[in-house]
Amino acid sequence: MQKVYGTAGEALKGLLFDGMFIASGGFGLCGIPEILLQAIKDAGAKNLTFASNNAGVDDFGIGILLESRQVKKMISSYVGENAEFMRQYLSGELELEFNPQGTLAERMRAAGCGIPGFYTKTGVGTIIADGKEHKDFNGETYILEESLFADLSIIKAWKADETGNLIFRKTARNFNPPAAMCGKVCVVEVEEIVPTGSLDPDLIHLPGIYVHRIIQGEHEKRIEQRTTRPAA
Amino acid sequence: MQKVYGTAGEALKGLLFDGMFIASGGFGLCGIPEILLQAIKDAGAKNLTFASNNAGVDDFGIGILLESRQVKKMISSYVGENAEFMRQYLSGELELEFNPQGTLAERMRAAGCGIPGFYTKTGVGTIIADGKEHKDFNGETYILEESLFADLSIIKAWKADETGNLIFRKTARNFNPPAAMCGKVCVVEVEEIVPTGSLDPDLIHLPGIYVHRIIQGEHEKRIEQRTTRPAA
Amino acid sequence: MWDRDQMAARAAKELEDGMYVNLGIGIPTLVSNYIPEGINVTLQSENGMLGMGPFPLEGEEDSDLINAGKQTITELPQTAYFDSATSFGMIRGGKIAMAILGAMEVAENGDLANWMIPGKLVKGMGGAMDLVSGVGRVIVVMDHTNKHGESKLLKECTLPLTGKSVVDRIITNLGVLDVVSGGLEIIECADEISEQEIRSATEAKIVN
Amino acid sequence: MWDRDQMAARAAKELEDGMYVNLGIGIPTLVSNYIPEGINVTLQSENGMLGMGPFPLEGEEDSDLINAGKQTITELPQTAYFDSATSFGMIRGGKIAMAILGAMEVAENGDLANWMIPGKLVKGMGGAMDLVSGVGRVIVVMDHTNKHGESKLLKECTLPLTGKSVVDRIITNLGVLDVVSGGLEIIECADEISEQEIRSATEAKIVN
Repeated sequence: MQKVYGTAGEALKGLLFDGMFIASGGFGLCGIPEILLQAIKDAGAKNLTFASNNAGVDDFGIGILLESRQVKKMISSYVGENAEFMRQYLSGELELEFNPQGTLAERMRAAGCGIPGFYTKTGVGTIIADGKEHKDFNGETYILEESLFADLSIIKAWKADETGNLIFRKTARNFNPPAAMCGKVCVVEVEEIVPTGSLDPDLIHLPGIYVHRIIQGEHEKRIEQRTTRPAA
Repeated sequence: MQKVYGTAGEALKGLLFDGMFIASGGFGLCGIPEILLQAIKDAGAKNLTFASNNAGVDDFGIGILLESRQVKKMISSYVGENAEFMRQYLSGELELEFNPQGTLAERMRAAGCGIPGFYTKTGVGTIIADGKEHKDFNGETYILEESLFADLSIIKAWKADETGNLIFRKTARNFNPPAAMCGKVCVVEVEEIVPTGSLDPDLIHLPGIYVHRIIQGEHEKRIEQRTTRPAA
Repeated sequence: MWDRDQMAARAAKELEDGMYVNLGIGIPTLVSNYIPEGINVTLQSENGMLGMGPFPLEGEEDSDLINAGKQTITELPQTAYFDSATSFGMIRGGKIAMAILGAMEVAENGDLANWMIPGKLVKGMGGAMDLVSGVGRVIVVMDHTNKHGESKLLKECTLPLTGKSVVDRIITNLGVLDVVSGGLEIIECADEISEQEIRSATEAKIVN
Repeated sequence: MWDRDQMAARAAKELEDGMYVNLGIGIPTLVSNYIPEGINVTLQSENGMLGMGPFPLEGEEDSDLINAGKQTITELPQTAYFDSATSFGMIRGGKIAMAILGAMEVAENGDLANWMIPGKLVKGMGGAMDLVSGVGRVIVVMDHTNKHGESKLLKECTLPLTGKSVVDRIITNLGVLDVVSGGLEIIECADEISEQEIRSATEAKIVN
């Protein structure tokens, strides 16, 4: 079975529909599936719900889908970088469900692992806990969080082999593995596809079983906050 | 802070007590903390509860602690290889809590991740579900499994750096990472301690934050079932 | 009537290209010998491996490389290793398309018993409960009757269950049956076996 | 009175050798400049890194290597990378010994508010709720009063909470206070600040 596709448009063919729920990897602009996001914009699917830690910036990442009004709802932990987001949210055009960052990551991972719900202390006593089941374990109170089962996962990795085994690079790993796990189908964009057998089996970050379609492409990999120290 | 210890006895000093709960890595005889198990036998701690997928064989692995009557209870998924285990169990000397293998692994991982309980389909409608809370999600029934918080984790890795970053080799990884996560303290035995900085940060299987004490030692690494194919 | 190898060969026809599959111990293990030409499947070993290869040549056994039956095995170019929580995460999360397993009893509603005989030695369920509740499709391969000639396809299981309503298809020495609404449906008869012979060897309700 | 750097230096005294620590944005970030001689701490960046190094030299920025504030950083010899589920697994599982965070308000029972001002722009809690409910010890570093001169150490928080009864110690420009049974306890006064000055700048109940 061939997992490698020529273009992002081909890789997404037949997978997109209006109103669908997409989980996306990335943290800030680091490790985001920038090529696939552009292809979703080009395809024009509407009323999308995205689970993604951030919402990109105005002209990059998920921001481009906000600008084109393709997003109905975001499930995120932090959206502070995006002025267009704020505008649409405050005007009521966009729904927003804030999740604590760890809760968001765990809800993705849990969905991929067949766990529909789990208990956590995070958010107990805050507005995050409103309406959620509370339960005591060993004298402490926890809340029930339900998992995020997505229609589609889009992620970005560094390298893939032809069977979809993936490796990530530095902090660009972030939400990509849990996001990959929670979708019915997972499409990945990589910087390089290498021949099967050239990755060390002990050093695969995400096994190919989670990956259905792969494209290779050129990545801008924009830096959000370029910070440096003076030479000593 | 020094994590490297000279011997297994030194590494376990102050950590053992009668009646304690120990989580152990390994699958069958593969990737088991054989040196630390011997040191626990030598130290003589009694009435131990072990969470371990298997119970070793009569003269190797946890089997040596069964032979010396140091084990009160096993939490395992499969104990078929061990005749002494069966004898003690059938005579009522040993308690046994069977866990489905995935439930056991997830109960360990969950404890390490601050999740006191999670829902799973595994075991629904079987004796495993008796007495457990049942709950429906999206029209399907799941049971609540509670996490395993251990007093001590003992695991085996291939290499460690001096800060406890670990890498495992092939299928000897198995239960070692989840077992490492669920203990208050984790002691690891490795085949080789390498200088900090010599492991690729992208390729660490278990970060040193989970590892408190490290020993290097000679491993027998016994093979349980030596199977081969004829040369073509 | 099919022998063990013919049952394994029949089970191998269930495989589709690109599938990730878990094979149980016994006859299911033989299925890997009969994977059809042009069909590429990846075998999972639930102790933490995708892409399980054959047994090693003598002298090439590696104590760090075993399958779920604790036998020495080898790796393949597409192999990936991972820990047990991840391994059962993918099993329980439905990422494994199919499990082919042995059984002691199957009931007409798809209940499966294959891990425990009360009063006899109890070895444990290992990963069986996770597999049958998690994978996409569960195929049972077993003899149609036990050594006393009694049907292993029952109205209700008598042994403790491994999973409730989990079996999709049963491949026996007599033929192939599917678990459908109301009972079992005969899909195929083994060589020189008639539907009538399957019916008379089966306690479970047959609906066709 | 302490300035930002003195507050960071005071917070750095909380660090113990071998600790794994998470530093928030703002003054807490400065803490890494004041780690005492002989004390080895490992900084976690919750986007998936242990062993966070300083900012890179100009020209050595790597778009794949950022901290939780999205700033370019560097790695160290002991660095390990991992995914976000693992990262928050270690935070929520109590493996991080300490978090040093900024705050808008702290209540006398340890309630913390630092993520949201209703009616104003809402950016999100990021990892703050996970950190305060998961790590071993939560140290807040903040000015004692807001720009209107009103106490930020309150009987009850007025803003939506980040966590309930989660703060252990508060380091302000006026001194150090612990959350204890019944209220706050003054532990230390900043240079040239008296206990009386702390009391009169504090709405929360002080128990000593």
